[in-house]
Amino acid sequence: MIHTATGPVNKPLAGIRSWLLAHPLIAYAIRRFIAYLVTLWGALTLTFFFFRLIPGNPIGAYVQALQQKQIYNAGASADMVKYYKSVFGLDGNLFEQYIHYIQQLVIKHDLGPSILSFPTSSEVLIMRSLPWTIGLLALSTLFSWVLGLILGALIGWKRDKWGSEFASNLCIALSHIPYYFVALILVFLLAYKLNWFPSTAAYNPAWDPSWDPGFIMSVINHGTLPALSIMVIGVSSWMLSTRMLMVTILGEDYLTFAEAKGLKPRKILTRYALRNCYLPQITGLGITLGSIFNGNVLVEQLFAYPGIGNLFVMATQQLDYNTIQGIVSLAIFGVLTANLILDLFLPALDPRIKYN
Amino acid sequence: MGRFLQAMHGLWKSSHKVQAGVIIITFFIVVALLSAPITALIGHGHDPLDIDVSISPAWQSPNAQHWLGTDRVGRDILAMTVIGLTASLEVGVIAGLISTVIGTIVAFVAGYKGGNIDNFLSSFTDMFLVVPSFPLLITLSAYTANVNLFTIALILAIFSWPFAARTIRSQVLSLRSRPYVELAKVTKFNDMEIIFTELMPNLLPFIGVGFANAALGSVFALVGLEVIGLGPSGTLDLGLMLNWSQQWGALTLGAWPLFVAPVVVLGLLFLSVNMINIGLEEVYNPRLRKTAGA
Amino acid sequence: MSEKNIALNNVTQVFRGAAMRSMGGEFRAVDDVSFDLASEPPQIVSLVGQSGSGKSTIARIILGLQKPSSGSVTYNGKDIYKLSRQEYDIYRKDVQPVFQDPYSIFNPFYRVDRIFWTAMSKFKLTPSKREGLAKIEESLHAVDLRPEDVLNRYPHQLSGGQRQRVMLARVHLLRPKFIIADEPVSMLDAAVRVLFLNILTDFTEKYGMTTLFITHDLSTAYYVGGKIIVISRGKIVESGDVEQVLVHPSHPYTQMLLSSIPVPDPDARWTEKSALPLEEEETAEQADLEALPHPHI
Amino acid sequence: MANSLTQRTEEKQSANGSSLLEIEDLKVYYDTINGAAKAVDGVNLTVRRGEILGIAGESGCGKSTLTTALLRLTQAPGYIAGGRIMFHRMDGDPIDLLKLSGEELRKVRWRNLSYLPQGSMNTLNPVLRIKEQFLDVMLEHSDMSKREAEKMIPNLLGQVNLEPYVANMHPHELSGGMKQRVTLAMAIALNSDLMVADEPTTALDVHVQRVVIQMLADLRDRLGMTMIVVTHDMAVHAELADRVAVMYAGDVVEVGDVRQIFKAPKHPYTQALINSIPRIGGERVRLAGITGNTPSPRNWPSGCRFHPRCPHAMPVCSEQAPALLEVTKDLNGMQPPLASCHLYTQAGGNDE
Amino acid sequence: NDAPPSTQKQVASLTPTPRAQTLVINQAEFTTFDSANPFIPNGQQYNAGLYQVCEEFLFYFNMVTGEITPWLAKSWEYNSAHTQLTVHLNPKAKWNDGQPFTSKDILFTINMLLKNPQLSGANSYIPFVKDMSAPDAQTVVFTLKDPNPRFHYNFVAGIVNSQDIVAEHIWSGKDPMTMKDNPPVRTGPYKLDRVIPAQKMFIWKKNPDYWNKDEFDPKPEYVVYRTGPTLDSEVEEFKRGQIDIPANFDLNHANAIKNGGYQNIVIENQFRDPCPRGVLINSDPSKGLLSDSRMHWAISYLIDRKTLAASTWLMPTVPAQYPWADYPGNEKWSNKEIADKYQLTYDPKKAASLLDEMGAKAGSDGKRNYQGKPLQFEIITPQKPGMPEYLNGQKLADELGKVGITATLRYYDGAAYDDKLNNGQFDIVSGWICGNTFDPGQLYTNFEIRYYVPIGKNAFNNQYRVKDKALSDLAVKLDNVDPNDPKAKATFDQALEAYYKALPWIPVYQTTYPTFFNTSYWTGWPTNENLYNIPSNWWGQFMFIIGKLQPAGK
Ligand SMILES: Nc1ncnc2c1ncn2[C@@H]1O[C@H](COP(=O)(O)OP(=O)(O)OP(=O)(O)O)[C@@H](O)[C@H]1O
Ligand SMILES: Nc1ncnc2c1ncn2[C@@H]1O[C@H](COP(=O)(O)OP(=O)(O)OP(=O)(O)O)[C@@H](O)[C@H]1O
Ligand SMILES: [Mg+2]
Ligand SMILES: [Mg+2]
Repeated sequence: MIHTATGPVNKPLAGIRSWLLAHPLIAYAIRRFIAYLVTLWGALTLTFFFFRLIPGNPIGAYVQALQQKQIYNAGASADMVKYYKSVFGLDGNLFEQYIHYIQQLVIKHDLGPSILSFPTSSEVLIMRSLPWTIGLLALSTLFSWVLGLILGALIGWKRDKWGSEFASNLCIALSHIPYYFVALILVFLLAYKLNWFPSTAAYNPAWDPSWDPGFIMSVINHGTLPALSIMVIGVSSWMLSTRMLMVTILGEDYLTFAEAKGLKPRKILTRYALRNCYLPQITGLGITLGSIFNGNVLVEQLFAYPGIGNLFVMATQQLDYNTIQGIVSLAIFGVLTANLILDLFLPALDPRIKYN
Repeated sequence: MGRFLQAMHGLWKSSHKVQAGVIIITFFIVVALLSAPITALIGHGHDPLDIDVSISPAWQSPNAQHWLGTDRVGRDILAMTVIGLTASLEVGVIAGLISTVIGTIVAFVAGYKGGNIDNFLSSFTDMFLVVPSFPLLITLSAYTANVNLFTIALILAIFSWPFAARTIRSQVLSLRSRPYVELAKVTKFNDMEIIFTELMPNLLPFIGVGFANAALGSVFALVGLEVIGLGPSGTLDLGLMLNWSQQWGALTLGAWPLFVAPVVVLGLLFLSVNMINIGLEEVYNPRLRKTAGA
Repeated sequence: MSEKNIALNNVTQVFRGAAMRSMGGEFRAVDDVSFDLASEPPQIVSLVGQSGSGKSTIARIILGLQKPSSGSVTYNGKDIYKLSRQEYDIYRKDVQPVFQDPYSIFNPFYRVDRIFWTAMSKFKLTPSKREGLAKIEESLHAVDLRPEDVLNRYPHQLSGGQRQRVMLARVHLLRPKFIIADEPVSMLDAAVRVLFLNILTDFTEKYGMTTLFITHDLSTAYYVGGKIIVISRGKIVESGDVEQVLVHPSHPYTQMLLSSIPVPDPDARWTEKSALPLEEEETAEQADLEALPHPHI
Repeated sequence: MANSLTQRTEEKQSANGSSLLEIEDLKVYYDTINGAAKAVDGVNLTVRRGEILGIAGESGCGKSTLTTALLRLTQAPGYIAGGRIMFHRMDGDPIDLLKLSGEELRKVRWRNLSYLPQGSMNTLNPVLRIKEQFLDVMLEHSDMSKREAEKMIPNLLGQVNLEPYVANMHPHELSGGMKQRVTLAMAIALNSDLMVADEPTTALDVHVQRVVIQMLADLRDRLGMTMIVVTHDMAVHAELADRVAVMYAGDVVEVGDVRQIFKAPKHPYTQALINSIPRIGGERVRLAGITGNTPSPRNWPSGCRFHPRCPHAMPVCSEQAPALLEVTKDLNGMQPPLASCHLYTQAGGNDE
Repeated sequence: NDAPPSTQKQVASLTPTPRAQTLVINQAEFTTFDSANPFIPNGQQYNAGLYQVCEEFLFYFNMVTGEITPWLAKSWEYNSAHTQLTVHLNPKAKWNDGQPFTSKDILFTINMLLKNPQLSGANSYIPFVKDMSAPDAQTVVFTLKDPNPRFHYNFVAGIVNSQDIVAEHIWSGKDPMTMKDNPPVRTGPYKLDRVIPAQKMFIWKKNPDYWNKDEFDPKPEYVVYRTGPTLDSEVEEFKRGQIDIPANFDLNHANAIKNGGYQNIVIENQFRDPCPRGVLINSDPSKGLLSDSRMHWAISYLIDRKTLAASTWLMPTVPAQYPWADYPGNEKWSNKEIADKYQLTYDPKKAASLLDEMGAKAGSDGKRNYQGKPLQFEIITPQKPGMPEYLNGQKLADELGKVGITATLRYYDGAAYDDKLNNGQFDIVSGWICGNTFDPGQLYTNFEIRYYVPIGKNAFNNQYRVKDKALSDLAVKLDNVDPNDPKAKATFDQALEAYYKALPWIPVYQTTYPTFFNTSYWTGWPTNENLYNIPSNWWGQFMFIIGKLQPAGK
């Protein structure tokens, strides 16, 4: 059926339903937002129960840790256990704990105190680490995306050339390697053997964080290896998917047609191939965010980078529920929100996507 | 099945990459299967993994007795590599199998039944996909009791099935309304028969690729856990060797094989699976090759 | 042999979904359709209409592959969704399809013969392998195929025409009372198409099979003869004998369809421009095309 | 500018009847695992100015391969294995399209040769407005300003009965028929010498099909465009073509005036084809069809490729390939057709 | 490009302080905390400098010499019935904000614990203290509910630290559960300068107004505790002179560095860790064979102590016979006769015959059954694979396997391990034997039946669920005996024999953590020849090492 942008919807319809039908954009946004909320809730609930059902009672262990300090003859204290259970929202049955958790999260926007750095709240810890992770991840991801897109388009366009075939095979090989594997090898070669880059920490501690160029250089210097480990894989997988898209697009009728029209190759590349290529890649970006965070945990741990991933590993060792859950929720929230934003804005960029 | 073998043969003939990949992986599998006699051979009768520095001193450099030297407690690194490879492969295969089975079942139920079942299962799968799996994996593996190779594989599979489920489901969706499925329906096939005789055979390549990826993914996920020292078990595998090489500062002591051997083996393993993947892709996606039969 | 009969009673099929937004959220693919197919006398009933008019949906409903939103399909007077086990078996055996796309009707994983063997075992036709083979060969001969060209081959090794004829051979093997043939020739070349149609018409006569022949091509409908039902936007607009309807169409929709067909004669070219408004496809406005009263064929 | 286009039309019409395109021994093969598929294998064909040449033949006989080769759009794994395509421009010497460099070819395209691809549902770039796609091609091949070109677009759309606002729409907002017509409008934008249309009506509903057929006929009349129209639907040829070339197994087996083809087909294949068309009205006769299988392009039958299915096959047919020759027998006052069949050769014992 | 302008040397400083005035101590991974409240979690990070340079204790115990050094306090005394303890404080002592350190602070701290049972350490006082008083600013008197000759142990820094005392003027009126006490107000020679969480680094700066400056004046202006990098990188840091004490080296690396020509390294490998490594058994009666002391001995016979001592520890060491470190000071608790009678040896044959004797006979497949069920044990360890305790456990599992008992080994991390232990959900632990800080009476307390709780319930003492009447009775008896009383020796010997008979904890080998020091910037480190105090940088006693350091003159 023809859908014309100019043609008015002339059938008389009633109520909200008809209003929504008449405003497909808003209807789409609402539907998308509801789906977002449902997935968010589902994923948060999933993780809540996941963590709580893990065997290993943190409070018993925790109180034990406190007791170990005592040199002589300390007995157990029921008061202590009780007190900490209530502090950490662990009193009551699982369902009550869940309600408590949701209330705390939704109403108070509070993750509760950390175990890792009691009585500091988990948010403080997370917020302290977040800038590093965002800096590292956002920059390396974005950079990979742009670079991957450009190079991928190039090797797709010149797909018959020997070099491009080699490049794409290389990308296939690299794009599935785990981040840490690259990290290990980079550390071995560039840090250990050649000593070009430092292999730990986020900046030279001799500097105080400031906007001093020396400090910034130091941050860059220390960030290079972790960023590289993310980017080697990032760039090659973006290259690969861009190339695949490019090859698909090159096979599309409208490209053959553009060629038949006798357009200049550059114009075909930019206006016909690339324009169709980068839009789907924006969606792809949203989808990959999730897995990037996964890899990031390892990379940060390997480079002792003071970000969320590093914090997470420490929190796990202490079974710091609040921090663990805070980080996972944040990751889920981030990925879902990024996807929501992309989904809401993409149709504005891509005329093909209809709001249904 | 004749067709299947024929297709395999065609595949083998049509791509050097597939050949190379298959050869490497076959070699590894053979080594893994023969790990017991091989380690016995390496140990010249002794158990090369036994700890006794009076018999086998620590931190030996590669020598005639120990081709790759020994570790902090005098274990033979070559033997460790062989055993480690075996364990890694075992975990990979079990995890790959479990996740493929779960993924395939979910995919078939969701894709074939459709409707609300599909909605529910798909949302569930999607949720699994947005939850950052590695952190959960870390937590789960740190706190699971009575871990053995099988439990680890099970844990790894929990996080890898959704990928298989998603790709296979979309294939099932595209297949289930194929006329031959409808023909089967009017020939009185029941759902199970349709799934197993009509859909499944055509999805074998997808299931196979899904299995390979899940297996490889699990091997690497486990190695990843171990590299940062959070491996769930003490089973000697390649990741644990990497961890030790870091923990013990093996490089400073000149014991590079403790680091290099597992890296090389993992690299080759990875390369072989991907060569097969590339090869398959080139054979099945004609757009990716210049001329047919490349 | 007793007479059998398939009846559609006020069958309506509504599709809902966001894609039907411009239609107010739902779309009537089949709209209050009723007609009968009787096994006696065996005949061909053509169902014609434009693309999207609901032809395939009707076929699927009759085959029990899709449950109508309202109305019912009865087999010998009994709703097909309420048949007993035995009756269901009979219904399945009696009502068999030939589908449109010769390429995807075969499972690429298996050899072509499998469709015969499964049909035979599911419908309990023969006890032994030898007899089965003989029957298959007989059926292949009946559709002008040489068994050695077909048996033990994979579908991709056969041409489209051969595949469609294999489907006919299957029908020959099963001898159903009704064939539901959904555009069986639309993907075949003209020369092969004729071969197929000839076999189909022969079957109707020789084996007494009533065929619901679905097509968008009026000339093939004319060629196979029998009755015709013209459907537009899910509604039956005209029906009757092929000669009657196609030579002297009474309904404007049928007239429009007829006038749009290029005539294979260079001396009979269109002289006047199409009278149709050009801008929109979904012209031939339905306002004046009212559904005809319940036609019985 | 509009003037110069009209001028062009007049120029072109003045040269009607002279040959525009001569295809000589064209071979287009596809690389496959099992050897080369000779999809087009030695085609000889002449296109005359001002005519609509229909190309008919059953599926897989090489029609699309031939048309894409004419524009040198053959895509891997296909390649042009030999032959010549001589193009006679209005001004200047004939050129061999197969010998042009990339840049020369680019200039010839659309200015001289335009193309309406098979299944033109996807020929429009989904992310550009219709207008922009018009401008791309118009600015590329002429020296008009953007303003002038923009002004012409409503006129071009009008020629295919589309409203001017269509120019501002995106392809996905158009129906299949509309897209087909937009492509058509684009193909006539520069009033090229030759338009090659591959199955222009196949995917369309019957009445849209009629509209498009009539539009093509109309464009030829008004613009003096030469057209090659490919379709397997003989009725369309009857409606539209001046001459029809019948292809079988990668080769042209008969070329002749449309009336001759329908009334007095020479080649047994053409005969069978004509005899397979059911007609409405009149007495129902049983048509014959063609038995046997379409041969594989990887392994054409020896001699005359039709001989395994031919009711008139003689021993010589499997040994020697007949040439495409003028057949003068039984003309009934029509132009002599060309056919490649031993029924009309000396080797077949038919000395004319 | 990475070096800050302030550092002119080629070698970049790892700290924002001048290298030559800084003592840089690497630590294994720690979290940076922002609370120095020692009564709630994370205030007690013992490896960040707080206990080494900022906080001081009333008394310090030097295990190397067996001496107790009075510091914030001058002395203590009991009444004859051991029901009253009087502590005399050092009148000079001052908090680092200038306020005097007095008996009121101690009273305040202990009272806070008594009133808030949820605070960490409260249970060291609630069951025991009847009354407290401060007759004057330098005197504290504790009146006890029952006689207790060991109550003063609470105030002697033995292993790592002892009772934290906080300043009343800072803490009074604050909620002890949320109070952060940051920066910490303590009495030590250094104050917290700053924490750099992104570097996991604590920087301590000398307090110019330190109360004991005249007698104790450490030279380094700054002391930095930081999380060290991976071992290989740490070696590089050490060789560049960027750090003074590494966190992860073992002897091999130190020797490699030295043999590689780097001479600025001091290797000390004499100081015994107070806890010998051992195998500890869950002796709960419900555990069947495991509760039988013959089984304990069977396991002991399966431990090849000599090979393990040579192979698995960070450096070659010696087998252990006693459940305590072989300090000279511990000599007085030993008894050669008893030890010879209960020699801990490797003898699988004996183990097998003990098993046969208990009725755990091998089946046809070589696997032993007990009461119809195949014998199967899980050994757990808090140390990662590859660590000595793990390897010991692995060896034990192998040996058990050889005599027909299926044993698996599993490493549990942090909280998970603690949880298993507290709830008794384990069979055998491969870990260490700790308890004898001042006298074995402390150790035997762990075997008292009165602390027994069944499996599944949290146990804080007697986690190994030992129910040996003789041992328990003697342990209770020892609780009320003054260990310094010469007449007590007989009871100690009886208890030792009872311990050997039951053998719930099986010593494996003595342990030494070699320590390494860089002499590029600081000299005066403890050496094997001059081991003047405990060299472990995470112990409170490390303050005295810092006090002895001299700049290397660079
Ligand atoms: N499962 C479905 N969901 C939504 N719409 C459907 C579905 N199946 C069919 N339709 C719609 O119903 C209408 C009728 O479809 P149907 O396939 O019956 O038409 P047809 O007459 O067979 O057309 P054609 O000649 O193209 O095969 C079409 O517009 C189609 O888009
Ligand atoms: N990419 C390809 N690789 C191999 N063979 C091909 C390829 N494309 C086409 N062919 C073969 O070339 C022959 C001619 O194909 P072509 O598309 O030109 O036929 P056609 O006459 O246009 O058919 P249709 O009417 O179906 O469009 C066919 O036999 C086909 O199998
Ligand atoms: Mg249909
Ligand atoms: Mg074609």
